[in-house]
Amino acid sequence: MPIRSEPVTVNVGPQHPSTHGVLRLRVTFDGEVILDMEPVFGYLHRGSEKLGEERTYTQVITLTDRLDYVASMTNNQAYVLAAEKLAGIQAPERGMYLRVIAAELQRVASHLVATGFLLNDLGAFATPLMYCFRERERILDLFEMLCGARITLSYMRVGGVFQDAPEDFWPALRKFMADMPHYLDEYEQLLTDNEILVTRTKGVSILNADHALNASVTGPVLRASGLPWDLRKIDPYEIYNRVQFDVPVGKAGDNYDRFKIRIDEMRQSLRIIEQCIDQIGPGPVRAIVPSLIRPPIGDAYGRIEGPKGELGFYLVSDGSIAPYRFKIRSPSLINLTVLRDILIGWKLADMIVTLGSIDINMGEVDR
Amino acid sequence: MIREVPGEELARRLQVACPGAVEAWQDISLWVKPQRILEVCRFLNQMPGLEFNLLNSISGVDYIEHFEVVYHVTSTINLHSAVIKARVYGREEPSLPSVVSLWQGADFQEREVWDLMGVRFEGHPNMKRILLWEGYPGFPLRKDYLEAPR
Amino acid sequence: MLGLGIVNGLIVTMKNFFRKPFTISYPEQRVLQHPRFRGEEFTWYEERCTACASCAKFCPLGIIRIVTHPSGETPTEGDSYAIDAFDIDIGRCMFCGLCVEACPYDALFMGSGFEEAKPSRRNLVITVDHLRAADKRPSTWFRPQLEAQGYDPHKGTEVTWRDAGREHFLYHVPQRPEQESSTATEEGKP
Amino acid sequence: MAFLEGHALFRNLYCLLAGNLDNTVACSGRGGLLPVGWEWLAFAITAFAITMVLLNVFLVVTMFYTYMERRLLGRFQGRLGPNRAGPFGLLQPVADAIKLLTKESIVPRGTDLLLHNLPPVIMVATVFVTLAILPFGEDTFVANLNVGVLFFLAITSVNALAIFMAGLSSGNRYAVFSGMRAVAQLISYEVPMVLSVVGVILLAGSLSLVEIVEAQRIPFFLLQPLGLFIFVVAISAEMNRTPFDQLEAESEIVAGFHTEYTGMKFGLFYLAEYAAVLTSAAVIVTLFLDGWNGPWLPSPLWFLIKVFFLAFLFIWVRATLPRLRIDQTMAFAWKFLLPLSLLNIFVTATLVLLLGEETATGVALSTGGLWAMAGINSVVALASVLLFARMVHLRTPVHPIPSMQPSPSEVA
Repeated sequence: MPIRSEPVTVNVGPQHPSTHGVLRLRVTFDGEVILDMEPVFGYLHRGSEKLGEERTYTQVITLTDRLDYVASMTNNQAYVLAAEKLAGIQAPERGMYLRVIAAELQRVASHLVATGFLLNDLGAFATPLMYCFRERERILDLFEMLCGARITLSYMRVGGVFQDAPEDFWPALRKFMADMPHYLDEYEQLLTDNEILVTRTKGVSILNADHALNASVTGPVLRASGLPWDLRKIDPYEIYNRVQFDVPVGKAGDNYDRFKIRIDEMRQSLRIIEQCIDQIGPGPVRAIVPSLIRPPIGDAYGRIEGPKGELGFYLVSDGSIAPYRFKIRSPSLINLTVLRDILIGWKLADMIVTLGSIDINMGEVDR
Repeated sequence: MIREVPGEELARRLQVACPGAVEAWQDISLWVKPQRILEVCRFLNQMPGLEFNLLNSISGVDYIEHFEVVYHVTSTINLHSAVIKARVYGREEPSLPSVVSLWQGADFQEREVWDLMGVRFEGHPNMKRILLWEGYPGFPLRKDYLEAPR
Repeated sequence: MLGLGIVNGLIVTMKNFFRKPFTISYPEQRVLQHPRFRGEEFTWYEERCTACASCAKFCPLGIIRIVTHPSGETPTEGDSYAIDAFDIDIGRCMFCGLCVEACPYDALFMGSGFEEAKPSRRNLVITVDHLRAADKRPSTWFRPQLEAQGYDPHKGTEVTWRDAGREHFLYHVPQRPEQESSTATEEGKP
Repeated sequence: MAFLEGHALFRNLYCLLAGNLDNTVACSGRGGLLPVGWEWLAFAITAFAITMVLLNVFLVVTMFYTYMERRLLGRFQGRLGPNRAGPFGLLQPVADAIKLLTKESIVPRGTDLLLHNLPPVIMVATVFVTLAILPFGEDTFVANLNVGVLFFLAITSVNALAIFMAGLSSGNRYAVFSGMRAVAQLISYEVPMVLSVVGVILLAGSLSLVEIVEAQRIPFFLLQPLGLFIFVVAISAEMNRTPFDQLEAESEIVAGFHTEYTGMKFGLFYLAEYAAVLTSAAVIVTLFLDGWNGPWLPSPLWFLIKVFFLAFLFIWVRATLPRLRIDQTMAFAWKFLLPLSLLNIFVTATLVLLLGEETATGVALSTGGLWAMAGINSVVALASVLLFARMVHLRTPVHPIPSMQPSPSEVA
């Protein structure tokens, strides 16, 4: 006589150690195997899009800081590019270089957080997380030199960055650039060949490229599936066409590839920063922009390759000082579209790891 | 470099495939009739030479007299992008066909537009609110939504 | 699958075991912030302030409240408005610094401290008296004239309104390298 | 020092009280403090005193160990670890204990109180009972049980029951997950654990822990490298240490079976968890690392040093490794450890037969024979582990999705 079993529904989250915030997953288990899953959002919804409609174009920058709060710099960059596209403003060259340096530093920081928390989800008792945070702290120190804050940066302005980097920023950045490759080697020594990690992640939750593209998945998750779709390369904004870098791609699109691709991207980001340091010249960092920008009536969709995927801002202007519509295309939310499809049939432990490998940020998911 | 396909070019091609679907075009934007959005999108998605296989974003904008649903689509094969817009009239039950059957990525985005803007997508398999809870009064991103109900 | 990866990992953790910890024991040891650090405790120079309320307008949250009355008989001759209230509710402040950026007379500076815990939310409102009495240790954020002096609020002394200097108007406009010499601190003094 | 050195704790105290008139215990002294006929009182007092001393010393050592683990984990992670309470944070365990004792004990609604309250007690009791048979030093033990190894194995397997009870009685689905995992994992790992000890028993010719230590002319970790490996892995699974901490996998099932336990009930789980590390390390020391033997230093000190060395290794591993998935954990036990432990028994038994010499009491090995065996066993251990690591794949294919509907036969 077969054992009679009943599926059981568990609410994983919104208070759970590894849902990366307040995500709630309504999961139906058969034993430990996932039969069905539905993400439930909204626990961190702050109405950023509505708030943005009541703020001037400069004030909105402070809102973008709080979307993906581990990657404020890239949020700023995406918004500022969209606003510049809308208003027809061209940032000066040095400003663009500074933006790229800051954004790439932020990408490294964001990927460090992603890697650390992925390993935490895998059950490594916070050790890789602490190592990753150690390096992230140094990046935050650099941000503090640049703009006086560590998390909510508000560094960029429409038409450049608000202020040039201080004198002591450059030696500190060079020192960081000299140290970081060794730390990356150390992570690789600690993690990439670890049998337990490989066993846990290889071949788990496979996402193929066609499916990923169809579900609008972008960023490292899409590239891990084997499609070299990187807006920095394909649609170079700012000065990305002047720097050399590779787009790392994965093969299988499993959790291991999604983990590995972030480490490879960190190396590429360091390469970009190095070239930027060599190329950056003197000059102004901010175009002459009135403090209250009134873009012409129209709309613009600005997008960048954020650490988590294509981060876009769709701005509609009615000619006033505030955007008429301030829409955020958040990669974290849209990447979660495939979560159900790649999880069904896997186990509870895989669910946590897959969620970690997609690397979401609830501030951006719920906005 | 991703080329932004002018609306005029798309309109010319759509004239043949889906006659009467195009309302207007300007620069890179193309306005189509909301009821025929699925047909237009299927054409854009599957027509060789266009092949818009990546749906970047779906946005809803409230222009008070009508809602505008904006589709940003990109082709990773031909490296071009387009902006498709659909004007939906009526404030009570504005609706237009869903494109989830073409792009799975429309799933959460359409739900978000419904949740915050109140534009319903017909044919969506799971048309529930996404960020707010079921039964939340009003649609916050509409321009006539001024204050959260207590 | 030979266990070598695990051994490698063990070596890495052992290497880190003998490294200096990167955390610090906070109250005894302190991280020194960069002079640009956007801290709490706004530094405000009443002598500079004209009560134009630019800061209040630029604040994204609208948490600066300014109440004024005409002070002297001859406001046209440079006499500023007198300030009745200048409240900054730092309980809601997010320290974006847009008020500092907006100030046309360099009267408002970000502070440099960060230990402003108060027993009640009501005490978190910085009033005009508090601003007058507070230490004048401004952050150099968005104040290139202070940076040019090499001022560090964590080491240096307090700065009076005369020493704080004025940011040159041309600082942010494209001709900055040519204008660099003219942004010297002496010139900035009113 | 003479109290601990060279005399059994129990005997010494008993002789002090009762004298040598009783034949059950051989005493060197003459008269005792108590009159003749009161030996039962002497026995009771002695037993009570010994138990109290042992428990309290052990508790203090465990408290120190919790401090040490947190501090060392901090250092492994580039942190400082607890350093606020007392000098160097040494009073942190005391502070934790006070905090846990003063917390409210919350019981989930609708639980069976007995089932809910019993597991912490069982967990702690099983760990403390193990102390009875451990030889802490030369001639320093509470009881020289002639089936000591069996006793230890039997007692540790009670844990599974306690954890299952805790998981089911909590009424929390994470706890149920943990309870089911506990049953699967703890019972699975018991098998290789028992089998890996067989090699030691073959060599020592006894089940008594004291006699096993005395039989170690060469430390058994040289003679039984494979057995040691299996035993360490299996026992770390038994006490839920990484990489086998499935039962309280924090990132997956929150806190596992003790999700719903608060206050001192949680404190008892916590205590049992850390005490289990120490007793397990002590058993490993006794079985494989030559027990209390060592040059220069007094024997209990040697024992303590070895135990803490092993504890350090456990902490090191915990600081480094991620966790396996539950099915991989099970596969590791059945596919990897079980064949290896059977191989170990086979090789050891063969070698004992081939190299051993007939004596009056049975088969024994000469020192030369032991060294030969150590060499052969090391080679066998290395080769077999590498071979198995090549052959065994823990990765499992994607699970087929079972249908949500019960089959018609079940409905009927």
